[in-house]
Amino acid sequence: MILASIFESGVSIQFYIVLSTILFAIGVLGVLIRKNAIIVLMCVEIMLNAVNLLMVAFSTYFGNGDAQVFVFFIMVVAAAEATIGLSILVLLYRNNRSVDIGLFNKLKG
Amino acid sequence: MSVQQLVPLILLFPLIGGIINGIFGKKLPKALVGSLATLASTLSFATALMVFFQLNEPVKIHLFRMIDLEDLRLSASLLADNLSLWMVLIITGIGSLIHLFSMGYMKHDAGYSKFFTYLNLFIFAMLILVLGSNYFMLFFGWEGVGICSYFLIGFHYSDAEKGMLNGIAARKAFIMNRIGDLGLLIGLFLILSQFGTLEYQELANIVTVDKILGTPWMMFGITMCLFIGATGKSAQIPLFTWLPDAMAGPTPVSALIHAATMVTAGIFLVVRSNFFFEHAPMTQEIMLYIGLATSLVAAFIAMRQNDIKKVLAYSTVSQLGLLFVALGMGAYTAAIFHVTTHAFFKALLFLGSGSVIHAMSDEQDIRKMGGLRKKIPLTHLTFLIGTLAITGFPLLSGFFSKDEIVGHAFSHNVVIYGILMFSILLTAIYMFRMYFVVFFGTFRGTHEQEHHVHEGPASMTLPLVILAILSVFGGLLNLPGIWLKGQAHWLSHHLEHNTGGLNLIEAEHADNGITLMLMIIAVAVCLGALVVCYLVYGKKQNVPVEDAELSGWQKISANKLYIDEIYNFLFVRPTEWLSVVGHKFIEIMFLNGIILGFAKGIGASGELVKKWQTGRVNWYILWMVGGIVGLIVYYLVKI
Amino acid sequence: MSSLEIIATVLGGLTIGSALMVVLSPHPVRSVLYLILTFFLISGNYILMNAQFIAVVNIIVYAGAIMVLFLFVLMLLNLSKDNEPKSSIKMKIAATFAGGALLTVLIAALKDSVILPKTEMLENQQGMVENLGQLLFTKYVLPFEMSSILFIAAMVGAVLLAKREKQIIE
Amino acid sequence: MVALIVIFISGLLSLFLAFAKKPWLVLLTASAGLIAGGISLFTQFYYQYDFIHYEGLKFDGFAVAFGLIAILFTLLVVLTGYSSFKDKPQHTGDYIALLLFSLTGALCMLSFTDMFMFFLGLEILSIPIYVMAGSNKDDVRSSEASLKYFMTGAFATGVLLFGIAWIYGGTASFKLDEITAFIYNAEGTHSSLIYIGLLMILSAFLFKVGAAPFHFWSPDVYDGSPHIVTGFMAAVVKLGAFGAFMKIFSVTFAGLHDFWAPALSVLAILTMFVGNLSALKQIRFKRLLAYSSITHVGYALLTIIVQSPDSAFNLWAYIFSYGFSTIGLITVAIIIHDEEDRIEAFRGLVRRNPFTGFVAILGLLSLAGVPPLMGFFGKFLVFSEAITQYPWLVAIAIINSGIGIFYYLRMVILVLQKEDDDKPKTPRHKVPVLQMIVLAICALALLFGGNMLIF
Amino acid sequence: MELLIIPSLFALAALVIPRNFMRYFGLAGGVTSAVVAIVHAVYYAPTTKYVSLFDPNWTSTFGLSYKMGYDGISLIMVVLTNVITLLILLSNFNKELASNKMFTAMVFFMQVALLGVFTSMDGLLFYIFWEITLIPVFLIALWFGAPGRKQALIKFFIYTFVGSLAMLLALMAIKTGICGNLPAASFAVEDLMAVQLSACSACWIFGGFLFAFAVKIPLFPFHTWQPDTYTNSPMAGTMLLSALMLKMALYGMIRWMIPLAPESLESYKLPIIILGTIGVVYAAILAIKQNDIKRTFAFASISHVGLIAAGIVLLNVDSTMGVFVQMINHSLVAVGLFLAVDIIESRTGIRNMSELGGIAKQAPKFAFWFGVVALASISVPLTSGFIGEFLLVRGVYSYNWIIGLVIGSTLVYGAVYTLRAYQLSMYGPSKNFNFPDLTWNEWLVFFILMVLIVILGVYPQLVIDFVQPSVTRLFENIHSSKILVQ
Repeated sequence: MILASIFESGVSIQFYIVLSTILFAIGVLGVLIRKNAIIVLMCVEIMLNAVNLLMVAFSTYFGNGDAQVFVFFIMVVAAAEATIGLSILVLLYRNNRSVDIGLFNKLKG
Repeated sequence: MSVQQLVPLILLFPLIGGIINGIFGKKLPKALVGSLATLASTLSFATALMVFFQLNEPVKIHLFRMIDLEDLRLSASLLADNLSLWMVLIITGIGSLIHLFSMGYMKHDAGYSKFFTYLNLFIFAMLILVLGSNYFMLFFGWEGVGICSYFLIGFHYSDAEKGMLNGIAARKAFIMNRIGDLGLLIGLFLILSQFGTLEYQELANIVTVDKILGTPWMMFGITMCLFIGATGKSAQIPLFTWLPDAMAGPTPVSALIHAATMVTAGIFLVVRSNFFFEHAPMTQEIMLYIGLATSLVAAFIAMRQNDIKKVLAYSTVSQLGLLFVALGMGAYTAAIFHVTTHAFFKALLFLGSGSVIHAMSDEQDIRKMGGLRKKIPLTHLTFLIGTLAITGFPLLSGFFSKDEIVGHAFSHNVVIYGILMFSILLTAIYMFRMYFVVFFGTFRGTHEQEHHVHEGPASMTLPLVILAILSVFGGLLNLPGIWLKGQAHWLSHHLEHNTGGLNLIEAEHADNGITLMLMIIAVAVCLGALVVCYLVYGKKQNVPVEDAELSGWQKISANKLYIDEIYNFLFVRPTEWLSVVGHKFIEIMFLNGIILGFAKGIGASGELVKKWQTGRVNWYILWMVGGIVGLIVYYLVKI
Repeated sequence: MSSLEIIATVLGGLTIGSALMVVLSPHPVRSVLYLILTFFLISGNYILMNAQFIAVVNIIVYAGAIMVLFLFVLMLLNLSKDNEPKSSIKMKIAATFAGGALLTVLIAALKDSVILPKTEMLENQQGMVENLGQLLFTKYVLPFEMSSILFIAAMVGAVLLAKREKQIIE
Repeated sequence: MVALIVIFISGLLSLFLAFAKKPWLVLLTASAGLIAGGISLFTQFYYQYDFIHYEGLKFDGFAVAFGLIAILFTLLVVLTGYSSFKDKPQHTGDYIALLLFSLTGALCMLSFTDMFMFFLGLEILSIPIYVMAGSNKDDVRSSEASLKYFMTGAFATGVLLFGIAWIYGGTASFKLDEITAFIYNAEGTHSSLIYIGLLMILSAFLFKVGAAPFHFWSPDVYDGSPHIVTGFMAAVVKLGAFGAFMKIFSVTFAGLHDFWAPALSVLAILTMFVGNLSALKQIRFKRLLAYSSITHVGYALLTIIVQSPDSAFNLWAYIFSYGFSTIGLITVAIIIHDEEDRIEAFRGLVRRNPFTGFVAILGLLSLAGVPPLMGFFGKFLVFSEAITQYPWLVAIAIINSGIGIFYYLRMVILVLQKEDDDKPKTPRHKVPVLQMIVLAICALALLFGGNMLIF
Repeated sequence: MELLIIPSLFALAALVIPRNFMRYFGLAGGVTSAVVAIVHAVYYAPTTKYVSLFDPNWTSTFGLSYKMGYDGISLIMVVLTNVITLLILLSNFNKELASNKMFTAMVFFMQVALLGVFTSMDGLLFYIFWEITLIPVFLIALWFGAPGRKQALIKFFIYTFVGSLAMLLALMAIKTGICGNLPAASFAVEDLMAVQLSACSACWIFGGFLFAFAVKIPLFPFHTWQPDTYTNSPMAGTMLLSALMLKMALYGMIRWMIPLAPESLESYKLPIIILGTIGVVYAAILAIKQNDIKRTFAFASISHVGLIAAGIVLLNVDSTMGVFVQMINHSLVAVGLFLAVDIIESRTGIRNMSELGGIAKQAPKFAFWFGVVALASISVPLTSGFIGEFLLVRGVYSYNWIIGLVIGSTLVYGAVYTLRAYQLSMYGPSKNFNFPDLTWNEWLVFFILMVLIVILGVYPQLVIDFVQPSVTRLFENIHSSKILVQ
């Protein structure tokens, strides 16, 4: 409509591949490095968004809407996961007064 | 009844006697038990006599096939020929007398029935040994007598003081015999691999008629192995130390097994295998020298022994050595002759010593005896006859039989003859020494013993008398050629013929002149020893001193040349050491250690891996990332 | 370099920076805010790629619903303080190394990947609501229905977990 | 498809029936639903009405075979768990409903034909389990298990999606048959996108089945979760994950077998060793079971590594045998009802409750692979298929069987032993009828199922 | 099929029979199955090729053919198993144990498994039964064993289990044909034999079997589980282990290992014989200074079986006959010796030889029978032990005379330790413990043993005629079905 296609104008698909890879890596880094469970969840969301970005990029590139539907489902799942995740955190917080994942190491060995 | 039927009967009687006594002996009255056993043995003897007179040619009796395989056919069969029957007669004859003697001697023993069971079984085993028609049967009997001997040596196993020692003596006897048996067994394997059969007759045919021989080395190996077997059973160097220890058994046992019969099994084996030995001159030489050495060593040791039975035991070893000298020279009939006379007088001596011991209330130390001449005259007389016979007193049986061997030795090699004579001299000295110490002088035992000294019952004296008569006249069996020309060498001729196709190849007899000369020397030696001993022990009544006070050669003699100690040091201790060390280090530490080490290693790595599971979720994710990175690296490497 | 390229590059750079800030910002609330910013920037990217529907949904669902939920929980649990326990230095190094390694190997693997040729369809209308709606309710109606199971499960689960347990009835 | 709907609806019904405060009603509904689902699945298979093909789902023989045992295991888990659900009557419906929802996810995982249903199925399978793992709300361990499972699970989801995205980028399709065709057609000249996507998906699967080094969640989660959930995870979730794993790797990515098989072999070996070695010194039962399950994952991976027409059956047989052992053991653990879930609590079981002890021994020996129990045949099928292509891999697996016997045997001895005299005697455990039935079914299956497997 | 069904029924019935009748029930079961086996043996014509017990004539998709049956080789083992089981039950008759339902059931269970091992004509079936045997014997040892048994039993179980896994691997390898020309049609023995193996893979397969069997026999370096297990097991367990379980391995060598991979027999022959020889000498030497009488006999067992194992790999009919005679003899002797040990232990509470002694005086009957068994153990002529050792030593001797000489030393060493153990416990003055003489059932066991030992010792042809045709046929099959690579 406004833009025929971004890939017609010189931006290569590689750009988005790299971009989403970097985003994914940042998400992973966040998951690894943060100890606040909520932030960790947020970093997982970043990972999912990286995937979404990639999907959409491919979708546009291939001119195929399936991937965008997939992204839609990813969002659905992400919402469900976030709900569950947050309720687990609430549960944990109720017991522990903290959501520091470093504290949850009763189970080991 | 034909020979075919009679020969198995010879075997059957003692077996049945043994079985009946073994099962019901405890419940039967003692007299019945004893008589039954004696009867079994006597019946056997009678049957053997019947066979003896009927036998014209070797008879082989097939009983049943035992092992029937592709290249191994062994059957239980018997061979009755002059040689085996002669041995049977000795065994059952002497055996019957000893049975009779035991009825009196063992009267007060708790294991009366057991004793007779063993005796009968021994007779049975011994008969299998001599009657078997092949080496396999021989081996059966060979080991069977070993077992009976084992049980009889350790007969008084529950004795408070000596029970364990008796057991150890028995074990030693058995194990030493086993070593010999192993040699024999290997010999059997060699024969099998070379000739494919173990039947005497077939082997003899192959060797003497068909002249199919193995290589000299093979023949040497075969005969050497057989000889090793013989050294075990017949107590030759190096396997002789068990025999003196075996005196731990009751005296009749010593008489029967360790003097008259079992120990001559080795001689019998060599005589039976003469066709092999004839083709193995090297073995014969070895046999000769070993016999010579044994004879000398045993005689030397006997010089300073003070246990009445030990002296006799060493004398037996010495005489057996003599026999091997004879065999080494190929004088087979001479050897059998001496075996016969030796059986007479050695059985007599042992039974006599049994009578003495019986009279002395189980005292065996000659230093604690003395002056028994008057107290037990019959025993004294018979013992004297036995002593004279063994020392080669003129015209007694030992005189002739020894003389034949000596004669062969003289014609074989003068040096050997000299050494042999020296050994005979030693024999005469220690026998007379013992005789005088026991029967002359004053009584040195306790008062109680003195009170008890008495002659045994008739069942004990009768065998003594019979054996004494045999010892005196036994020489008649094989008189040298200078007397009674027609009847001379009866036994030799008897044995040379009709021995299952394996006629004995006998060395030449010395001519009469030399025989006479040798006889004179022998008589001189015997009488000289008699006189010296009489002077030292009879007249002056010297009593042997305690072992501790001895010195020089006497000490060595009293300590049996330290051979037991040497064996202990060389074989027993290292084995025990190996056993202990092997268990501790190889078994527990090494082999078990490896297994446990494995288990421990796995356990430890388990602990290690467990540490990986830190319980921290971001570490888990880190490892997952690591896994992903690893996989992608794998991709980068692979593509 | 066309203007679109410049826009795309700038947007991409901003996205990365914002995402990095989410990770690196010590304050949880600030992380959330940066995340919302990230979502907006990503939506910008979607628009650039002519995926308007996704862009809008992204803002509504993510930035609108999910992030508010996050923020809400954050506030509810009173975690807004700058009291997040710090990771151990070992963990930080390991994490950085791991993240860096992941990025490196991914880039190494993907840098010269062969991409299928793009379609010649110039009028790219894929991202339009209409088209996606078509797809969603025809081709992908089964997954669409299945997601209801997912939501029911999530709903039940959330209630089950987060509900404060009453004293046991009778 | 009918089965899926029936099960979902029975889940919904039990959710609502829970308001009636009559737990048995819930149980009845759920069981009826499961049985009806199973029957419909089977009839569909039996009458072959066309293997009804829906957009995204396809109930072929594979799906039906795996689906049936998934339903069976769920039924057993529900039956065995009923007594503990009853303790919290207000939640009985929730628990059972969640299990049933999860089962629908598993069925999706077994029958998907495109990535949409795969992904959704995976999430439907997982999300109820995240919740169920934490369902014991008073227990910190349970919550912790839930958190760990959720965290790692969410991460793995991200990885999986990333992988799917790459695959999409490489093949421009979400449909499995199209992807398969693409890979076969363009043999040898694949873009790295496909490889990376494959590896990402592989990682996600390895996570889901619990293979090293993606296994770390599983001991903790098994350990912390309530027994029922552990049983369900071990039997049904693993089954779903393996089913999907096999569908994707043995069919879709079969063309790239040479690429991923070596990597997977190495990881399988690692998995076996890690599972076995860690299990050696455990003192808690479910943890032990978790490590043992990791090891078994290692063995089961062989079926995926080996490409043969029998692989699917072997995998099925393996999971079949494994599931019965696990459910049997979990039931025993529930009966013992030790607060801390110590292995020590098994001591002398066979003297207190002979039958329960007997089933425990059967389960343990079956896991160890002692003939003639079913576990042996499962293993035997797997190994003897694998030996034709990867003898060394089988050799290592066999070594691991040897190591494994250490801890199974330790437990068997514990079950058989007398209790310590100085400690107070544990009273005889009460065994509810339902659990007795489950135990009996497991015992029968373990004893005689093996012959059936190799029929 | 009644061979297997009858003991199975007894095993199941034992679980429900009341305690009071248990011992009579056990005895009845033992007698019944022994009689059944003997009837089978009587009706078996040695020249019969093969008697099928169970053959559905159908192979499962997986290759399990379910074939069961026997020829002379198997049948002799079956008879042995049933007779020994009867003796075990009989010797436990006067013990508290005999009225324990689990004990009785487990003994029958073990019997079934053993019969299965001996009559399986299918490799997989063989393996399955082989492994099943572990369970009852393990349970018997665990429940009724000595206090410190746990470690030893774990070692035993794991060791033998791991060993068997190697066999499983080998079986799978042959069946799937990865190392042969073709996969076998089934696990049936003739199908497996038909697979032509390459030299290298034959080597591996042989090795796999060998490891399993070597652990079970046990051959020299793999024996460390054995003394501990024997000493910690109850009498019945020890008897089952030594008299029967060990025979499975020897049987397995004859029936499975050599026929399936004869190609590599040549390369394994010498190592096995050497290991056997080392075992003979090593165990004998270790036995000499053991203080625990049971442990002494455990080592004695290792020593004896080393010779048997060496005899098996010689692969000629003569020594194989020796193997059979000696296997039977070893079973009989093991039952006798361990019964004697148990009589001593249960009456005095002591196994330490230095504390024992003087029993012969108190219990002359026992002393006599123990003596008989000890003599058979040291292979005195007229006992089966002699025939066995004669044939075996001869076989080894004709293979290599040096090894024959060394292995023959077992005659000497055997005498040393057996007589030592016998004398230390029996001889000497009575110690201060009360030692009642044999009960009737113990007496009966010894009596039966002696009868069998003497019959075999005097007329071994009984066994030889029974087994030889089958062995000859087996060897012919080996030679005809395989191209022996020298």
